[in-house]
Amino acid sequence: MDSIILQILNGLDKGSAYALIALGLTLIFGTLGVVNFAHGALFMIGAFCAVTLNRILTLSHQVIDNTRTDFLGNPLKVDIPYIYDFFGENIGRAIIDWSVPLSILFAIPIMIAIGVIMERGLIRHFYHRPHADQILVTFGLAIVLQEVIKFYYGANPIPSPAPEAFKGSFDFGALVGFDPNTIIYPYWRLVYFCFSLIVIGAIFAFLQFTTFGMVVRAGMADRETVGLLGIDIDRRFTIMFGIAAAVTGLAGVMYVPINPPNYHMGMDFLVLSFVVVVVGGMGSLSGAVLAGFMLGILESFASMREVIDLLPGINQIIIYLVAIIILLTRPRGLMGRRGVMED
Amino acid sequence: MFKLNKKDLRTLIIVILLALFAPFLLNPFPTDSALAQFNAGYPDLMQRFVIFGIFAVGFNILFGLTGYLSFGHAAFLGAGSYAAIWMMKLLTMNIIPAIIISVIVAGIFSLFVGWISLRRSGIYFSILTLAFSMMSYQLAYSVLTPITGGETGLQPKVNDPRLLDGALAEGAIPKANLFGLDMSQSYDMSLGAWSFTFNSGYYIAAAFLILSFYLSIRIFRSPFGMMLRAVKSNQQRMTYTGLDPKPYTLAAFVISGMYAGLAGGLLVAMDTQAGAERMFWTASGEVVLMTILGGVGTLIGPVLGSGAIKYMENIISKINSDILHTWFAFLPDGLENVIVAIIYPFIGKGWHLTLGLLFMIVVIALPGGLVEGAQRLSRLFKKGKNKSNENE
Amino acid sequence: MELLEIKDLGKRFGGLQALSEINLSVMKNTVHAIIGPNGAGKSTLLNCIVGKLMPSSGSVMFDGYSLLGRSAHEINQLGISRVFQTPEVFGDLNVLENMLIPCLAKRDGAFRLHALKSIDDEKQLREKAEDVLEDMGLIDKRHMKAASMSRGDKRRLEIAMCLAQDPKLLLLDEPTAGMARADTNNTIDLLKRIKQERDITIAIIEHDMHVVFSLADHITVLAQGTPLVSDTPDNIKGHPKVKEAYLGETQQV
Amino acid sequence: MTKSNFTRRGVLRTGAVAGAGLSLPTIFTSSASAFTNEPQGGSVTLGFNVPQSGPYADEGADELRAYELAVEHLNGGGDGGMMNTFSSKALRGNGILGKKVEYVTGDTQTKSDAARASAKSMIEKDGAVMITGGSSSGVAVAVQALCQEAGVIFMAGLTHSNDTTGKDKRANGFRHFFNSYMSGAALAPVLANAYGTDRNAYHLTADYNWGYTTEEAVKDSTEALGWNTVAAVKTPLTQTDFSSYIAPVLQSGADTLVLNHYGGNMVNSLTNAVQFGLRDKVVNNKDFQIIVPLYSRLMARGAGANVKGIFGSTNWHWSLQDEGSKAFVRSFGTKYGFPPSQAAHTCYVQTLLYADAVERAGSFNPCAVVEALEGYEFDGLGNGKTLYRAEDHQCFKDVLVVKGKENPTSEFDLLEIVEVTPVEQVTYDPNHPQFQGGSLGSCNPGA
Repeated sequence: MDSIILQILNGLDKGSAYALIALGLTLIFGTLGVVNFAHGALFMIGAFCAVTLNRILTLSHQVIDNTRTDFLGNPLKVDIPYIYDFFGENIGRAIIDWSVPLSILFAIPIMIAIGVIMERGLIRHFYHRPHADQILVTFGLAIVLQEVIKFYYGANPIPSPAPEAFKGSFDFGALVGFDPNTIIYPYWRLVYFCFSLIVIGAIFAFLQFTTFGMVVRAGMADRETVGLLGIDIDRRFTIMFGIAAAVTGLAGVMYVPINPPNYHMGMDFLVLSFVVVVVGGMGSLSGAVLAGFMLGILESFASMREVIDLLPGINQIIIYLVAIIILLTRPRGLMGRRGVMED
Repeated sequence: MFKLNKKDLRTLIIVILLALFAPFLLNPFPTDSALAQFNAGYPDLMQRFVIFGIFAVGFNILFGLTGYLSFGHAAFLGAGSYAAIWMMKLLTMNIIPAIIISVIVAGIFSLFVGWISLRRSGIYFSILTLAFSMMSYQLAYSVLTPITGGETGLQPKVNDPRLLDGALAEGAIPKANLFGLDMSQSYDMSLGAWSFTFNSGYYIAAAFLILSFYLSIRIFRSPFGMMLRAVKSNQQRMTYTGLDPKPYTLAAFVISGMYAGLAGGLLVAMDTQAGAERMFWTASGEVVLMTILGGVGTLIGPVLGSGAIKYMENIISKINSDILHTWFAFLPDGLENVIVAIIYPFIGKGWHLTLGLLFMIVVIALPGGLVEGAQRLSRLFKKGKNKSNENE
Repeated sequence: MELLEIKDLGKRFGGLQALSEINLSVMKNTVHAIIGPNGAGKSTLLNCIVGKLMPSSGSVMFDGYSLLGRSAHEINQLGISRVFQTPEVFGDLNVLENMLIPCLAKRDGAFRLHALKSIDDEKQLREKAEDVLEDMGLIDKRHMKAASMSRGDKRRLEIAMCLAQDPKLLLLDEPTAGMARADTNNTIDLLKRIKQERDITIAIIEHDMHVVFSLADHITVLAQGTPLVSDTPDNIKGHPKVKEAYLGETQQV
Repeated sequence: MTKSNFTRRGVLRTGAVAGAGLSLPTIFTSSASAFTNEPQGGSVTLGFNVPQSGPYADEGADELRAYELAVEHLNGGGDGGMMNTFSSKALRGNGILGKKVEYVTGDTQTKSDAARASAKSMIEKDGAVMITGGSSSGVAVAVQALCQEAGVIFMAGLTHSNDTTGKDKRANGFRHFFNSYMSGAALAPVLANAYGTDRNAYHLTADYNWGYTTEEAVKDSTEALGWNTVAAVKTPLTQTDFSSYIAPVLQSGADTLVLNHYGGNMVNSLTNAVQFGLRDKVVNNKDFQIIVPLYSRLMARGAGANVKGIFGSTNWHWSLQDEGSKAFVRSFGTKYGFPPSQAAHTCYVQTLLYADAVERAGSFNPCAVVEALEGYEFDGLGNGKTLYRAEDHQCFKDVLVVKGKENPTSEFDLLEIVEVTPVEQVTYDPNHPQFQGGSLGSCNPGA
């Protein structure tokens, strides 16, 4: 029992990352119909927004400490961030400590800008081109973005811890009456889970209750008619692309304390995000979110020792196996619309 | 001739000539010159050009004709490779049984995957094939290690049983051969400052490419090929014309799977090693990119596309900063460093960046891929010629 | 003699009874029209015949075979060719290739792995295809890509493709929908000619009474999923029930 | 065509190195070379095959730096580095056998196929007489088999799996790096000392060959000292989030977590384990502990502060105070501005060892080199007295047990040495069960 609750919690947490990424992808791919292989790269760039802000905050000047030596035996040069000079060491330290949450503010404008530039400069010209061309151009873009990040930040993962206040874990089991230490849950993962719920809720509300959202939804269903009504649907799609990029980027920003980011993390998530979107059903936002959480939970269950002992290797293939079963039993995924990307 | 029309015959002859004279064409620079770095006429790369050419030509039969985008064809290449290497371990180092079995195994595997995946179309089909290939990769890398060698893959070893081959002489190593002709056997020819290599393995692989290419032309021009194009164009009309699209698509899937298996078997024949990475989704993605880069649905496009990508991977990645400095050594120091600093991110370890830019440029500037580019060039050329004729 | 015989056919979608108690016979070498107001179930009926939908009850017999449970391509192979409301052709292929496909389907059946034959060697089929194109006045366009043809030409091509199969029954689903009057008249003339020149039975679903009364030998009126009346055109004209069914619709009867 | 002569040769004559012979329109005959890529003219080409793209690109870059440094030293440039402290004095800074050392580089992408393609191009196109490098066992085993077939020497870079010198060993291949067995043997006593002999260990193991051999090695040696293994769970190589593997650890009653992970897997699993607060827990009245059998300082950097206090083993560390290590750190640090990694160290040493073996053998012939390296004992290369064992071409030397440093002074200062495990303790029989099933075969000179 407790181990099942434990894996559901883990699954929800994993699923919230999947759901957020898939939500962004489904806005672009499921509804605009663009096969965007650069989507993983957007997630990665979001994560590196956090890294970049941290780098900016820790810009330093060097002070020579004669009491200590470096590895060559020379006096040690100690880095003092400029921010200490501005705000004093304590406040400076606190700001750096909170750099990941602060990155949200930093990342939103950047990600929207990247999304808008991408759509205006590139994707726009590919709406009516074959999917093959979309794949090639976005894959090329993904590689370029990835290599640029690698050029500046290297290939290794970069540690980006959560603020001190959110480090460690709490004993969820003890709170609800299980033995201590049976169900533990890290604070930051809880933050991530709540954060993703807020973002998902905000996107749904935005599309559901604003005129903008209504027009966009109508445009997704029938672009030409909406165009005939004299509404500039292209401009709205551009904004939509920006929002999708921002959602994906934020998923990346908040992910860095969970796992240190590296330049190829986007590719690691790319296939998975496509699987989630398709399993959820093309063109369905709620399908993407549902599939994200479902795959996260199933993946967690498959990694239980008892399950692996029973079916060796199941943890390697669970996601794909589930995808196959769902697509064979439900032709358009969990909640897919008819006719989207079926030709 | 060969039951081909004039235009196709010309294409085939071009491919044959390219394949025959590849050792010359790919080594255009004198061995000692700085540009020798760009020579690609060494056996391994020439073999890879033709093998991945076969892979892409086969993939194009499915993707180019029926429009079904498989993201899992690397699994068939991998399955073919494993089958071939096991033949070499158990039966003989002769490549013929290995290649035959690799085609058969890949055919059976693709029949299974296709039979299931073709229940869906469009993106759903793509994801199903992707899922199968990723499952193959994940399992081959981990729990199937006793069969696949897992991380380290499989290589022939001295103490493998090899029922048909006699015991190896003391100190000999098992080498892939065709009735005694060693795949790594090469003839070198020096002509002045140039040198050219003729490798037996390459020519055998090239023979398979020519055969595969010829078959692909025949399929393109056959009633069957027309049916496949009908599948892409309008399945509804097809059904109400009394045709069942599914066996056609499945047949195309299996044929392209067998091409992939042949490529996998040849990879092992030329370089006796099979590993799970061959089945990773990026490997499936690579053949998709090769086909699109060259030109989807064209005969020769996939061959060009695979050549371009493999060239990048093997030649551009080997240029290091040292080599750059030697190239630009004639410039004043400051300028040399600036130029090297500008070019450096694009070569050597930055070869991926160049590849990504190439993809973007090709697709933006040449919507039909490299073939489209070539056609435009030739049109431009023809136009120019016509004009000059008029002027006379 | 009946070519197509539908007995007690019913079709239910969940709680909705779309068709019920349909009894209908199409006689050989006649033109049988099925008319009815919107939502009368004409398309559902058609789809039940061609194998796209599985009827919930009843039977459909064609030329001695039951059509129930057969897939669309099998039904076509039995001799029923269908023309769609919006012309369905192979857009990426040229006109001649569009014609060769039904010829091949007629000769080779639903599937044949003729991967190593050259299409250029199919001289007989090509002749046949060109004959039909000639007949339909499309021969000059045989190298044109089907997608780039006008709607009227696409319709002609689609009919030509069906005729190339020498079907026993040609099913037409609103063949003049969305056409200008001149095109409609052309199509009527074309169909008339086909009827005269060929040994063929035609079933036509139509909205346009002008078309129906120019062509049909027999008319079935469908309303609310069930046949209202089935009779010759002269008897249908002025039939009170028909008028009632069409009440409110400004149809030229 | 008619004028040119064809010569039949097993493997290619080579291109990139300029030789006097090349300028003449003559054709080499097979008698001109007794073995693959016999160096012609005044230079010899080595092939440095390292990951330049993919997750291990930074490790590859460090390896490449070490190779460039080694080439510089061999050619008499720089301060000579470990050539001055090396027990053998055969190298004189005039290249190898008087031939100037040149090199070519390639990208393994940490994929066996790509690594072999790259190595083949070095052998076939550039005429490399020795291939070295790599950052994973899969690549090492694949390239080693290739070199055996082609008839060149392979000096393995970073490869830790037992298989490289176990069931997949080859006569033309040599490994200086330590292996899983040695990690287990070195770690176990230190762990028993620090954490007691009554521990319940929970293994998370990367689900591929290296993971298997490491798990087996650590399990065997810790169980021999009284530890109990509660469970061993395999994790997919492609896993990025280990939460669902780590969360159940506490439930199992284990008080120690062993992470048989490397690279990105290790960074993420360790980060996750610390995130779950495992290290703050007390189980069975013992502080919960985490162990990482194979440490890589470069990758450990990605885990940041999470490595503090965590035990592991490593092949070499820049803080070693023997003369060899000091000399190497000095020349590397002066040239590049930061200390070398263990990958850089093993690659540098391998290059020197190869060059030295050629000098001592007086020939580049792989068989002569194999003979010179087999059973060769040396010192002064940073790991104390070392033996290249003839039976399996594995180096036997001291192994370092290290611990994540509590108060690092710089981003390189992550590990501190806890113990230098003497070579006797990590030596095993060539027929040890963990290494069975392979055979060296005999050296292949190619041609």
